[in-house]
Amino acid sequence: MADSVTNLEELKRLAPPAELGRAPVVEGNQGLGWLTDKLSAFAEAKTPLWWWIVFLPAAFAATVIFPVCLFYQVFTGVGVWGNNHPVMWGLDIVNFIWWVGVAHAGTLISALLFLTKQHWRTTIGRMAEAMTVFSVMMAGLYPAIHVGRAWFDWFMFPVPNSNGLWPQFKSPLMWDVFAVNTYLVVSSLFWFMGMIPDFAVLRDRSTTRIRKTIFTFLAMGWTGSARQWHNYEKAYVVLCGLCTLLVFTVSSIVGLDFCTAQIAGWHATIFPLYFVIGAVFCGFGMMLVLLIPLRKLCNLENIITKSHIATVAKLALVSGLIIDYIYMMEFFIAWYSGDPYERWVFGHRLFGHTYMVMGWILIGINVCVTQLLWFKKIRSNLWALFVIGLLINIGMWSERFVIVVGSLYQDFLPANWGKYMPTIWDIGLYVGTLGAFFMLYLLFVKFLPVIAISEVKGVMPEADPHHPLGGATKGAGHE
Amino acid sequence: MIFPKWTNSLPLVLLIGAGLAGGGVAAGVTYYLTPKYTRAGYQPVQPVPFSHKIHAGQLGVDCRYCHNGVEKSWFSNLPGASTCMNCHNQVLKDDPRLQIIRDSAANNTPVPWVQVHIVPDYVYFNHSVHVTRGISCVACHGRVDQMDEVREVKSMSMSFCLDCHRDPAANIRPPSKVTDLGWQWSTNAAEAEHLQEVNGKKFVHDWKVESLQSCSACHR
Amino acid sequence: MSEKLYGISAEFDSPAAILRAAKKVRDAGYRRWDAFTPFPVHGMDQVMQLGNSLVGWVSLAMGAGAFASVVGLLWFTNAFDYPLIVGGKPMFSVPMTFVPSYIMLIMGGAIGALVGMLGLNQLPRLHHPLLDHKRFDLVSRDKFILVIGAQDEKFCATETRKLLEGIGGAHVALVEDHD
Amino acid sequence: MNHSPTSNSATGKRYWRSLDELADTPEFKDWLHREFPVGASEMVEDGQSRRNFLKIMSASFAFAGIATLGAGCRRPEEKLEPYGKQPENYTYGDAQYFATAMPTRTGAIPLVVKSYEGRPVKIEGNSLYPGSNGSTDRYAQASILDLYDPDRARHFKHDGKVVSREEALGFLDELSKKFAAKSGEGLAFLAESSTSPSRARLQKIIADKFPKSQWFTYDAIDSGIHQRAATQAFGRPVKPVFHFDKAKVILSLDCDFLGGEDDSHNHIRKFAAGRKAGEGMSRLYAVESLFTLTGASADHRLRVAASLIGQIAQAISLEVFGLTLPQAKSAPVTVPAGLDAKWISECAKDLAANPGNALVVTGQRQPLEVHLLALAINSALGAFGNTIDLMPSSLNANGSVYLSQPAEIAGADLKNLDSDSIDTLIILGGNPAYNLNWSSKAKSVVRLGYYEDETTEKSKWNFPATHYLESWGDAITSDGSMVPVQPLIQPLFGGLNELEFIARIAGESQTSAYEIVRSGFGDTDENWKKFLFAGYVQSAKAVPTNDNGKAIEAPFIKSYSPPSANGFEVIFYRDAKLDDGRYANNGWMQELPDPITKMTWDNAVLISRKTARDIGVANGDIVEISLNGKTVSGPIWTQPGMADYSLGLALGYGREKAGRVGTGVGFNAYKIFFGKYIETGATIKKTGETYTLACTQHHWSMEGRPAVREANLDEFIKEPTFAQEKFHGVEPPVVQSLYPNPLDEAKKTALHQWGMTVDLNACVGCGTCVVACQSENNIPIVGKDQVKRGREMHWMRIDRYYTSDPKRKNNPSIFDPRSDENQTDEKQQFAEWIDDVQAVNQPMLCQQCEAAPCESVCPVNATVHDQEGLNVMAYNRCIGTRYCSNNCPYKVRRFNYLDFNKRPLTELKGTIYSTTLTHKTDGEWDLLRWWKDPNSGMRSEDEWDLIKLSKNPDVTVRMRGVMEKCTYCTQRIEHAKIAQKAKAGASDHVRLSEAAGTVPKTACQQACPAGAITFGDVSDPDSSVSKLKLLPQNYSVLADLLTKPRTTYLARIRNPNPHMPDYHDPFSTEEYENGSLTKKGTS
Repeated sequence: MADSVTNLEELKRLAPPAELGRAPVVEGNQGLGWLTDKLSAFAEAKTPLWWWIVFLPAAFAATVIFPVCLFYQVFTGVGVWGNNHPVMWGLDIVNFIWWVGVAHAGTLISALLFLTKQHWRTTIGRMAEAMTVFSVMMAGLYPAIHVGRAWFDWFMFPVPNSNGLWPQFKSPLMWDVFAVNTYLVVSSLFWFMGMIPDFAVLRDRSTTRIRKTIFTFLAMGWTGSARQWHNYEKAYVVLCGLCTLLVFTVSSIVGLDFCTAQIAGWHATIFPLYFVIGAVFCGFGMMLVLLIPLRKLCNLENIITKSHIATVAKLALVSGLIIDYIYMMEFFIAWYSGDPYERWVFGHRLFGHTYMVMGWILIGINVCVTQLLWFKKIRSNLWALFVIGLLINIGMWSERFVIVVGSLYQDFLPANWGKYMPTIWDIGLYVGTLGAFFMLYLLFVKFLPVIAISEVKGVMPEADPHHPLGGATKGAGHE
Repeated sequence: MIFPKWTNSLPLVLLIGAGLAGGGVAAGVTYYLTPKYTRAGYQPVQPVPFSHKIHAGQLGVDCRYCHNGVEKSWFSNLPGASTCMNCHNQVLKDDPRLQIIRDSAANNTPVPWVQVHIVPDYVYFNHSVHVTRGISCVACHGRVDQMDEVREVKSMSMSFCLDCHRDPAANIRPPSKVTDLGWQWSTNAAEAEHLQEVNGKKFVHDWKVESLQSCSACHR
Repeated sequence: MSEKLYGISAEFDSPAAILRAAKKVRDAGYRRWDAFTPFPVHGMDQVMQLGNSLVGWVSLAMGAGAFASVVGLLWFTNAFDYPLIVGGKPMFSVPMTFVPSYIMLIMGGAIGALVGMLGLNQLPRLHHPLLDHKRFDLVSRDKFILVIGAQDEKFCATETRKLLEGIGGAHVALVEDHD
Repeated sequence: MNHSPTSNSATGKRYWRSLDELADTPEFKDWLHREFPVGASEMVEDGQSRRNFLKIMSASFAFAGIATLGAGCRRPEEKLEPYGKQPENYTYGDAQYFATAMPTRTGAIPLVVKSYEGRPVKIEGNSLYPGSNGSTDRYAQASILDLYDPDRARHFKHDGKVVSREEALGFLDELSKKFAAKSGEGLAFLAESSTSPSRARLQKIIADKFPKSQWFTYDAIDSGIHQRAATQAFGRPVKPVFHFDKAKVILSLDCDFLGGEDDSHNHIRKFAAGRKAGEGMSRLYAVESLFTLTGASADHRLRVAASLIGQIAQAISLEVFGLTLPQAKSAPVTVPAGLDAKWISECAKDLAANPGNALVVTGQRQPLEVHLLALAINSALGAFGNTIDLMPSSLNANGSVYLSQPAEIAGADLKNLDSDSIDTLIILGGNPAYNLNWSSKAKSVVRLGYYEDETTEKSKWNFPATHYLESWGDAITSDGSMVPVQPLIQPLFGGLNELEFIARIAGESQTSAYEIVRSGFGDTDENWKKFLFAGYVQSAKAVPTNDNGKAIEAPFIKSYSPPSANGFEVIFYRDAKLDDGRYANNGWMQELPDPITKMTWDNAVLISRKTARDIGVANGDIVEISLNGKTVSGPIWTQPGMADYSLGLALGYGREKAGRVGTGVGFNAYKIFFGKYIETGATIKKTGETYTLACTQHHWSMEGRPAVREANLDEFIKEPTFAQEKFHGVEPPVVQSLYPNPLDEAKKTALHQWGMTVDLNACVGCGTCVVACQSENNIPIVGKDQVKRGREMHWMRIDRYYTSDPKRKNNPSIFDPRSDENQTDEKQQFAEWIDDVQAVNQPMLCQQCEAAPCESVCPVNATVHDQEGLNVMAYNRCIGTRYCSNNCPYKVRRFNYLDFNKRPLTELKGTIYSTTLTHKTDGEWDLLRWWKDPNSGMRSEDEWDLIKLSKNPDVTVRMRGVMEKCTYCTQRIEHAKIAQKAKAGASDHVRLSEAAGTVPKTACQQACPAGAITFGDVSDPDSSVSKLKLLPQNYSVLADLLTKPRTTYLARIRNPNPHMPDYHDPFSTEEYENGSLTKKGTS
């Protein structure tokens, strides 16, 4: 009987010549067992120093700065922020959109690329989904606490009450409530479902009783039987489909908040698309920022290969180009419409003296820096990509600032015009959410399977029954 | 083995439990987090055991004899002790229970009645317009003429107000009968209901009674 | 504690191997058997004649349900129970309804998919006889195990064992079901 | 106005008595013992009143859930405490209205005051008063807040120690006896001018009883000069009354008759009446140095230093008289350098061409000689009897009104103030220690004052004075009829009435103010009651005594050298908000944006762009001004349209001891004020420090947008519909909405449809409406820091734009960075175009759009439309997403960023926001206080109680975190509807009709002196608002956004003289046409 081959030379011999297939998903593959060890290594290994170095400050921001800023605002009033009249929305909403944006790449990568059968996604999908879940949490927080009377948020849910009153569903904010909640629920259960088989892996590998108990519980009795896989795969496909829809829906709805409003600079049909792409672009930026260090620190270089990173960079470039096109269109339409208010607002985004800095940061990064990604040299230079990733996040943040504040501070009647300057409490809250995000993310990296173990295995040649490595006898095709 | 066999039934149990809990929370929110003015049954102890049952019910004193501002003001005033003394300087003139009233009338110290029916400050209810347009006291206060100690019988919640504002015809009656709490269109229940419907519609139409449901009707 | 026989397990080294074995087991006329693998083995569901999974339908049903109920909710709250004049817009209209109901369709569908998957797999099930099986841990690593259930009417400790050994199963062993 | 029958029978007096009765209760003694406000505590304690006290949204509902879970069903027990003796014919909860009057320096404003349970809540003008349109001025509207000012003087004090009322009154009696003995030797009085006949009589009595006593009169702001000039010119005590409504051509010589002058609300009323758009509207020439409201309303404005205006008057007089003027021969009359002689001659020609219809008015800050010259011109123009009436300034029966001592010639007398001969100085009101540089050598100073202020410290005895709403009195209006001042409430702090105070010193047997006024009035009780009920007596009205054509000897005015960088001119002017400083502790006034500068909580050194450039300063730079050896420092504010090298200093700021609101606001210009309002030869020095000023409007230019639409009269006559035709922003005709507006369905059954028009041609921008709105709607003040952050709460604001000749604007393309002078709020002060500007005013309040953008974005139905077309706002439903305000194109929604109503006064100026988490009040942790009483504020009890008293119970007091806005005074509408329905009973007469006078007035409409605001039922074709909306110049702002506003505007018509050198289209129109943005219409 043809015993399965496990030694490296044999693999090399049997592996399809490079020109026939893509670059291998995993470099230096040494078989399923080796793969399993490698992928679950970090979750089982002793916590390294660097983890603490990053975790502690993040945890501080999340558990001290964040609650302080939050409670001070809730018990004192929105007045502690920089918001004013006419700029009724400031950093609160800017950060909301920004976080929603960060979330998007995650879903896109794990869902859309799955449907398009991109094997390489299996290695980074899990990390991307985690990013999604945590940043949606942060995003969902803002609408809840930016209101004047946060304790009345429940007015926004259709709870039967003795007032006989209901929410007003014509308001895009109501749509937001639905959208953000849906996004949170769906993305987290998608994330969780993906992890079930891997929980089983960790369960079976676990040596201590406590780990075994926890992972047995989390794996929910997953045995990997053919029947389970059968339903599992189906469910997974469905979820991917729905998540892909989400990618395009959630940010569109956030976009509707603005384009259904009457303010010049908001009132544009392009916004839903604008926000979706902007979100994705921003998300890829964050992916670069997270992946590049982690692959090194978690010793996953040959799982998350440079080519994967490069591909993320390419996607960033594509979405970036679309964004640039949308910028062009916005300015063109503003000029072409002849609407004085539109013209004024867009003119002032770049020449407005008050916020032109933000405007030029936006152009400088989202338009200019993005172009660097055309070059293979850049795409293969991790340091460059890391920096670009950071820049993209800054650029997209300033874009949200320009959209929200830049459109509000000079609207229709000049007598209303004002300025906006965030206060320490605005910034504190933002720092707090950043801290919370990274704290959660690090906990995930430490204790949960950061790579979709079974998925990766599933796309290995050893997993293919018709591949020699899968144990297929010579010339054995389908019977 | 970490988890014994019985744990396999756990999920189901949890599911049911969660369902119940969720329902409970929803109910709780619905009741508590809404302005807590659904307080039917509230019956404070009054400084003077004044009985509407005796005065309004048995003696048939008209509500407006004491609450004389009700047709002019948004507020249905309480009578000054002087009003009580109009009769009680003859009747039960030295009943100890009326001591507070006599003192009040004598040296003008107010009687600390405890208010029973309260709406929040941001609600502007106006007695005069309801009473003069044929909405009886009984619609909101119940059969006060049968109560010894006044008790809140209706919820006084916003939806309670809305019920009537959405269908004034169901409660409207001839203005002459507003203080006649027991009054019916007919002794026969079925017929009374029919007449109420017919005449209610007629009044609403003839008197141009508006069914006000917008904020401005009650909130300013 | 009562000892009950759950089935007989045989271990294989590659997806192809277990696939071949599975065919033989099927041809031998067994019904209540299953293959446990670290990842979905391509072609296994055909071999086991599992047909199309119902998960899709569950998901669809819940999605559609959510969509309909949200449309209903919007109509009831904003157009029927307490209609108010808002911004000169109609009480109830497609543009206002579509977005929330559509997003809730996604929510419903997603929950349906997960619930469906768990339900059809009778998960969560924290106690499973195989979890005690000493070599079962390897399934989630790189081994492939095929188990023929004791409830199968063709099941017979000796025959079945023979069959499994015959088709190249290693470590053929009885699986017991402890409480 | 609806006088309740009760008030008819007994008028204020009965009510006043009934409060007396209440004051006999043991509680009263208790309060007195605690030295707690009598009237106030009566109402704070009386539960029944509290029911109608203030309608406050408290956070209790917020955490209802927690509270309930925490403490079971937690419900504070509300007490209902009826009067022991039911007051006769008084219905609890009904508003009562009383006629009274607010005394001013040279007259009085007849008022009707609304009160609830004996608590005055809103002041309106007395529309029954002949000629009045029921309007008031800013000060009258705001004066009610002074009544409830927690910083009022509360105690009788001797050497700073509190003494009992009895003791203090005893002292007065001794004083009287003491000086009676030596016939007033060493006794002196220092009073502000007053028109009260009763006071005049007491003054006489004093003079008779204490012949050796001295009586000084001092007003920091001297409005008596018109009277003195006329008296001098005509040789008998007369006082001019100007009829701007009858004048066709008006020349203002530095006279801000629409703003800074006394009695401005009457001037505005008459001026507006004469400016009705169309043939025969009057024309106004303004020659001035400051940019005033009058200048803003002028058709032609000449920007010139105030000290040169005399010369201009002279030049004009030459044109008017020809060369008949004696001094014309004696000395050559020159037009000041740099001025356009044609401007002056054409202006003069225009005057001369309208004999009998021309009117020349001179500012009270101008010296007497200019006034005399102006009177001469008026006389030559035949103004007397036509556009000016001369009123005898001595009165029937009640003794003459003493002329107020003119400040500049009062110097002689006022010197004696410091003489050692004075043993005891009695100060009646006023604040000499602050606004008169005075150091008394008097052995003891006895002071009757409303506040414990700068003067208090210098006085041995201090008596708390009563507010005019607390005291009996009388006064003579500017047009010479007698009005009563009657109290609506017991003196909150048991203060002393001025009349009673004087009477006691005079040793009168009858010291009750009521009796003094009553006996002074004489006549029958019947007429007395009529008098109190109507609020005036026609019979006692003075008749004008004009002798026209009387040749008045016109003085010759020597020519001054124009001010320059080495000798600045300083102009001290009456502040539009604080007057002479008396309103310094009035939060409404401090926060009211200055009508021109839009500045709050500060005064500044107003200066022209050119001057600022020459001395190298910018807005906010602190400069030191030296004049006659004294100096004062203040921040610079570049004022468009300001004369070069003139410095405008508002008096009344920089109070050192005003109270928690007013202390330390602005700088004290009195430091360099010596009684002359125009000084020359001042020098200025940069200190290098800077200071931030808080304005409510940061951007000056309208950027060529058609918010305010103007045309010249001739063009208007040619093209009446210009406002809609000429300007884009017309509602696109064929825009078919996809869905029908449900409001149209509701219209079929609704009783009314409310709407409003604002006549920009009548509005002069005085700001009275803003204060009225604040008073009516419980709008909180937020303090300077918050205004700086753009969080002022005014529901109604007046947008003031400066427009200028587009040719003077540098490159206006927005894509051109050089254009920033047109754009940024920091740079606009350097732009050359601001030198000669026109100003336009636009009252901006909720437009009640039929397709309201704010409503559709509210997630919780907190703001919706009612069936009568009101954009209503349910505060208690609002959660504060602020989306509505973002989406409001007019930005008329205001958000409670902090708990402004519960913030302690001490925090108004700070940037600290107390949070209930840490803040303590009265030594108790706020969270705890909140738990005990959800209504509790972060303010100490006595402060909080008074603030509560001042609130209007008809309007919810909003808490933090909710949006608020104008709803056309929905509370008034509902009141009227309910009253009508209650009256209708079982009938269908439920509709309010203007004909029947049942349609309510909004607060702003009622207060507006110009009658610019018209509110009413647009579904009633006969209503005045419907008619106005049919006028051709009617337009809606931002109509192209299809918001379908219910508030529309009547375009402004200017009436310039074609012969004038500076004749041209309104700048706003030119800007619009040349505006870089509006070449294309909006799509």
